[in-house]
Amino acid sequence: MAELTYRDAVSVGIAQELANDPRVVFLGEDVAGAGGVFKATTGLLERFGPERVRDAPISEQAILGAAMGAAMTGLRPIAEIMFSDFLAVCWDIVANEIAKSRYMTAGQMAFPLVVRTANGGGSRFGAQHSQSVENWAMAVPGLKVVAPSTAEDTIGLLAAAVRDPDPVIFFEHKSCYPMKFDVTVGNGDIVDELGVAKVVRPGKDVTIVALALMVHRAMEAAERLAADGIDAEVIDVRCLVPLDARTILESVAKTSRLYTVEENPRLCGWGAEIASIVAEEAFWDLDGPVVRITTPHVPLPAADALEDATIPSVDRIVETVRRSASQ
Amino acid sequence: MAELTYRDAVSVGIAQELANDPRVVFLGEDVAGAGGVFKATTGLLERFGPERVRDAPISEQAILGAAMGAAMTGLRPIAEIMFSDFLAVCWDIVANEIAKSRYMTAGQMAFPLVVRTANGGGSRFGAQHSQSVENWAMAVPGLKVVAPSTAEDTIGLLAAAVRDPDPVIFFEHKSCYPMKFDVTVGNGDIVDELGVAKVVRPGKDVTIVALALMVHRAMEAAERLAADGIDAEVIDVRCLVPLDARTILESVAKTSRLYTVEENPRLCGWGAEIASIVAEEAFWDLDGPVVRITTPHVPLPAADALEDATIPSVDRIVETVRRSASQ
Amino acid sequence: MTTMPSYEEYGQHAPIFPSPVDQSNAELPIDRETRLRLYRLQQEIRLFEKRAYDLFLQGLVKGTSHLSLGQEAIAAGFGAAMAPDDWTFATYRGHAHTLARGVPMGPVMAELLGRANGLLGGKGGSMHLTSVEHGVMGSYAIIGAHLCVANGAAWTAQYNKTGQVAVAFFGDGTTNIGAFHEAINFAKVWNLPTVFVCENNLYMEYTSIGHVAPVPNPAADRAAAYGLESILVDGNDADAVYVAASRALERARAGGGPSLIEARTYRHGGHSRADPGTYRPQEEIDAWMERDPIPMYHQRLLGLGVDEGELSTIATQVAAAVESSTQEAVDGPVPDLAAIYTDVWADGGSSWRN
Amino acid sequence: MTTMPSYEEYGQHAPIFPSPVDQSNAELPIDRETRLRLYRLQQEIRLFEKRAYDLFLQGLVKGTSHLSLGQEAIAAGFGAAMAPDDWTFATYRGHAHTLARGVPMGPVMAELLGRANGLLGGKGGSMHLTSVEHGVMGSYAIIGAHLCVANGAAWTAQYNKTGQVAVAFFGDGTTNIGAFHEAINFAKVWNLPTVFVCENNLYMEYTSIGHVAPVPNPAADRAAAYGLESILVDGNDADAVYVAASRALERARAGGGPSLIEARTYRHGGHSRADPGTYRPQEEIDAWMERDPIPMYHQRLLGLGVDEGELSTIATQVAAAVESSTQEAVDGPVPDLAAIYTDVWADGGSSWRN
Ligand SMILES: Cc1ncc(C[n+]2csc(CCOP(=O)(O)OP(=O)(O)O)c2C)c(N)n1
Ligand SMILES: Cc1ncc(C[n+]2csc(CCOP(=O)(O)OP(=O)(O)O)c2C)c(N)n1
Ligand SMILES: [Mg+2]
Ligand SMILES: [Mg+2]
Repeated sequence: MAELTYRDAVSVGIAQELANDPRVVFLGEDVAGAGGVFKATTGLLERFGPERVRDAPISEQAILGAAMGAAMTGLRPIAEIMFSDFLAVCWDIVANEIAKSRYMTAGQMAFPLVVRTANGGGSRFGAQHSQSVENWAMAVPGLKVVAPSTAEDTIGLLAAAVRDPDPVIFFEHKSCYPMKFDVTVGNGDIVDELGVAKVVRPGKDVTIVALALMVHRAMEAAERLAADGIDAEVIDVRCLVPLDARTILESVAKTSRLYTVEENPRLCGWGAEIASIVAEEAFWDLDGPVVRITTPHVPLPAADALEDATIPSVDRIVETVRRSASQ
Repeated sequence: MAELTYRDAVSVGIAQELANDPRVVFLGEDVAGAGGVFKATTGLLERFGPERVRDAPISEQAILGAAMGAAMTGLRPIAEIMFSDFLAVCWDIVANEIAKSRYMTAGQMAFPLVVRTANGGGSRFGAQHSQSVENWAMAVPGLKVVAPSTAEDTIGLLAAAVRDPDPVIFFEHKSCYPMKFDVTVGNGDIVDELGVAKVVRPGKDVTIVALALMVHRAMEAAERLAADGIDAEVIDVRCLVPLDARTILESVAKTSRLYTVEENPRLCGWGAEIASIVAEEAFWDLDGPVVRITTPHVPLPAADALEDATIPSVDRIVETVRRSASQ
Repeated sequence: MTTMPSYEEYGQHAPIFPSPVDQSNAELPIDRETRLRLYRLQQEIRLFEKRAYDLFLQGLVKGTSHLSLGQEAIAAGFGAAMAPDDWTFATYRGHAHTLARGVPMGPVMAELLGRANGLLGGKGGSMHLTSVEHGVMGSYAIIGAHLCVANGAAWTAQYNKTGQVAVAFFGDGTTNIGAFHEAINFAKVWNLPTVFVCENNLYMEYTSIGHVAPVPNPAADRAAAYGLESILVDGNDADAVYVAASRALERARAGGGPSLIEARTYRHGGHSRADPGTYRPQEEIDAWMERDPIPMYHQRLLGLGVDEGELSTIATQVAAAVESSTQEAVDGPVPDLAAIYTDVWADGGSSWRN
Repeated sequence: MTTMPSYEEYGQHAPIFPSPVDQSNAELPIDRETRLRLYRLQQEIRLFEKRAYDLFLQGLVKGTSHLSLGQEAIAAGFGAAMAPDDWTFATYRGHAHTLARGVPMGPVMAELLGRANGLLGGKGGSMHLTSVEHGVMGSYAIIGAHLCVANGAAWTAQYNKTGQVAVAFFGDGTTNIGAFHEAINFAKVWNLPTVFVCENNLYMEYTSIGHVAPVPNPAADRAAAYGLESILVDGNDADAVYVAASRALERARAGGGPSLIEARTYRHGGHSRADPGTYRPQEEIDAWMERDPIPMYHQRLLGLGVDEGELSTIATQVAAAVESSTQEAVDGPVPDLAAIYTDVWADGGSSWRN
């Protein structure tokens, strides 16, 4: 057991993969010489050298284009897009090129690449540096989508993503970077599996499905709900594509109640997708409405008081579940 | 009554707005001299002159940036993005700038602009020229989202969009362009209202909610279902934001069964949003699972046989409703 | 040779006018075999595309298609100059560049017809021709992106020190999009072995490049912005293209970094299948038709002592190949609907959940 | 004046070196009143931002903030040259450009503190300062976009024939992004009254521009690619900036189209609040500190016969304004949570359904 921040888990994870496979390379803005603007990639340049850890100009399309072209010709690039909001400036490369090219070429090409990006709110950065856009990626066929909530998951899922033969968009949560976690350190590499959700708290009364930062809030909410006599099962989705629908459906079969906790703005989120799957496939299991707890459908405000009240809070989760589960 | 193609309705609609308000201007690639690559904007340059109808370089970011800056300073631009797939190359301007700037500036600025774009499949153009991406826009707070299915709606909703003080993404369906419709021509302008869904076929057994091209398929399916004794109510959503949830909820209150027919790939579509709203707010009205009929979660193939079998067809709608409504 | 119309005669439709054919290109040190190859490649592209156009008129080619009729010398010049393991990145107007790398005609034609025996099993269509086996690393239909992608392949070559080069073809109109700027800048900053080839055919879709670009040579006049040499070649002269290509490839292989080449040319037809191209002044079309790269090259070869019979044998062989590729395509089966659900992922499937 | 370190001394950290102060700028035909205004504006920006930094250290400024300490001469030069109805488009590093247009300090400071009396009611934060009333048409935090947006305002001016000009400020690193290319090209093709101002402070965030740009002057060396004149000014000399600004504004107003100006400068601190800026060689910092625009301008004014007393009166007034703005900000209430649901739409609300 070692104690590790989520931030350090990123560099540990990248380092593990750079050490594991000479085809792995890493590029992005300010990632090499500066060690990343979140200091999540410090030491990599020094350890692996400028041919494998490389600074790029402010050219997100060029960065992801380079990752795509390198992947199709045999490398296994990890590219950083500093803030996930900036995926918008290179969305064509992500959604139209990386996601579709394998299909369009009838499988002639593979794109084993990872796009890492800092996602989510809580830093008072305002509407253009705080978005949760994992649903943008989930909506595009051909992308795998991962969003870890702990340091160990960050290492393990990053490894799984890098070793996966398909493109993965890897959302790190900015507000998780400073969080400390226990990590089981063994002899070998830490390698997890994509497409496996985790029941992080078993329970029998209601199912709460959450992702990334929201997992921690859901867990805290579950403890408070327990005090009210509501025994919540909390599921960390971890991976939106492939989606471990089975774990969610099994949980709902048991609890008959589903709550999703999403940080993205309300419309067309991953919560809507899961709610819809449950409303279709587990309809007869349900004892009551499927309830989504989301950020309202507004851009994120910057002021601390406003931001805190916009993103789902522990209070909001507790109140929503308490009010609705008692109906 | 006049007969008009959906294609011609576009130029009629733009012309009406150019004539109505000198602040309205129109820009895009090949839209002026060439009359548009879909021939949906012919004659506008000749009638309104090069200051109001203006060709642009292949620079989608510059085009939408110009529209945004013009809107905030008093013009009412209509910008064309030739294929909706290309929204990806200017997604930052759409999702991060146009959508958020009013909010970030606490309402100091208004963005009365319309982005028109050709959306959807059926033309055998392959994965990069056939997407339905209305859910991309719906997922971003701050954008209004319209997708007409008929010529009259095209004129009326375009007028409503141009006269609206907020930014509207206006999805025209490529496969609707050649379709002919009766249009009621009166003395005045044709001006519709945003945020109003239309019950295009009343029915009592099931509710089918559709958009754009899918409305025509849903209508045909409803006629076939009627022959089987299933009386389907068909709702043309027309506008995803603002969403006329009331009309949908009222229909479900009556029929107790909801089907959505979406052309976008399966995950996180507008169908998931509506299904989730219904699963939460009309749960007790439902007599059975909420079923989404969608394009599967794959990029669109090019070959005619493959494309036709990928997008929801009349057959698929009929079979899905028949199978599930009888459960 | 006709005298070219003056700038004024062209008006805004063609601020860029065709350079007179440089007869000194006949003196270029290109061996006979290579020249015959250039001739054959141009004929292959020409005859294949004429057939594709006929099949479109017969309703057999579905969707859209963008022909390179008139622009064949560029694809041919590069096809002949590139090493077998170099990489091509093409656009929606990519039949020419695909064939020029030796991809057999049959699967290409079958792809245009949306058949199961198509190069992409019918899943990609005309705009996405790809044959990894032949180094054709995709055809891309959204303006600009593939210039960035080509850099990635070039990065692999640089990283693995293989000497391979990535070549990206694109049009004049493409020089206005952001990805063009990012890609060329990035290639220079990283010193990548990428060769960027702008086929300036004077028009974006239907709009003259002179209307939408502030410099006369939209690629060559921008090279300096990236610390690159300004290179402008006669894109209707296969020899000129071949030499420019060879030099740029050599420089890239030697670690000398990227090149940006502008080749002036003209398309004989419209932008895509549906476009009659009527926005172009007839005199402009006439002038360029006189500079049709294939008859010009034919004359060049005769002037260099090649036998007319040898050339017509080539033309006959190519015509036969086109014929049999047509048959192969027309006979091809419609794709199995199961194909819809394959190839999203490397495991062959499309499943996104358990 | 110190001699500047040579290129070699700077190494890769500063391939672009500060030009020696051009004393001939003292001769520029700028009237006394304007020069005093330039002095006052620079002081306002300097003292305001020093205070903002102190408040950040006290934990009162939340989120991030990007200071222009050392770069004040550019915002001041433009602020003094622009007409009241011209439009400013700024970046996340936009306090300077906002204040330079006459926006009062109190609401700006309150915005940094996330208070209800902030310029944006706390909804935008440091990176999005806007005051339409003063022609500050937004501060944009994603690299490149606002260059395109500025063109739109310029288009309105052109369309309405008002003679207004849109001015967009951005950094050296921004010249590498696609939107830069699209915006400048578009402005030239449409002949728009947009003035693009690159503040080359030698670094993107933490990476030297020399590492990531292939030309020594990332904006000026690219102007020709857009058919524009190459303009490079000393960004630490308010007079030089003022004159360059005046010329470009005049050209734009007269229908002469866009300009691209590169102003060399240096930021005294790190990129943003959290950055100590340690990646920069001390000698480079020292050399630039010697060229601090404010003491230099102070000397210039004394040399031109302005009284030390007059200058210190200005400094005192500015300090008092900063003081009272701080009080105004600190006293400001926390925003009402109802604000979360306002201002998405022009009707004031955020409702997306009935
Ligand atoms: C981002 C984007 N914008 C617009 C289009 C539509 N489009 C397809 S081809 C074309 C013209 C391209 O002109 P050019 O680069 O000169 O190439 P050419 O077709 O002449 O070979 C346009 C505008 C597109 N495919 N992608
Ligand atoms: C598209 C995009 N990529 C990256 C960033 C992160 N970022 C913010 S400021 C900055 C550096 C900008 O450098 P420069 O243009 O020189 O301006 P300066 O900060 O030096 O004033 C970067 C990379 C961003 N905001 N947007
Ligand atoms: Mg062209
Ligand atoms: Mg900078």
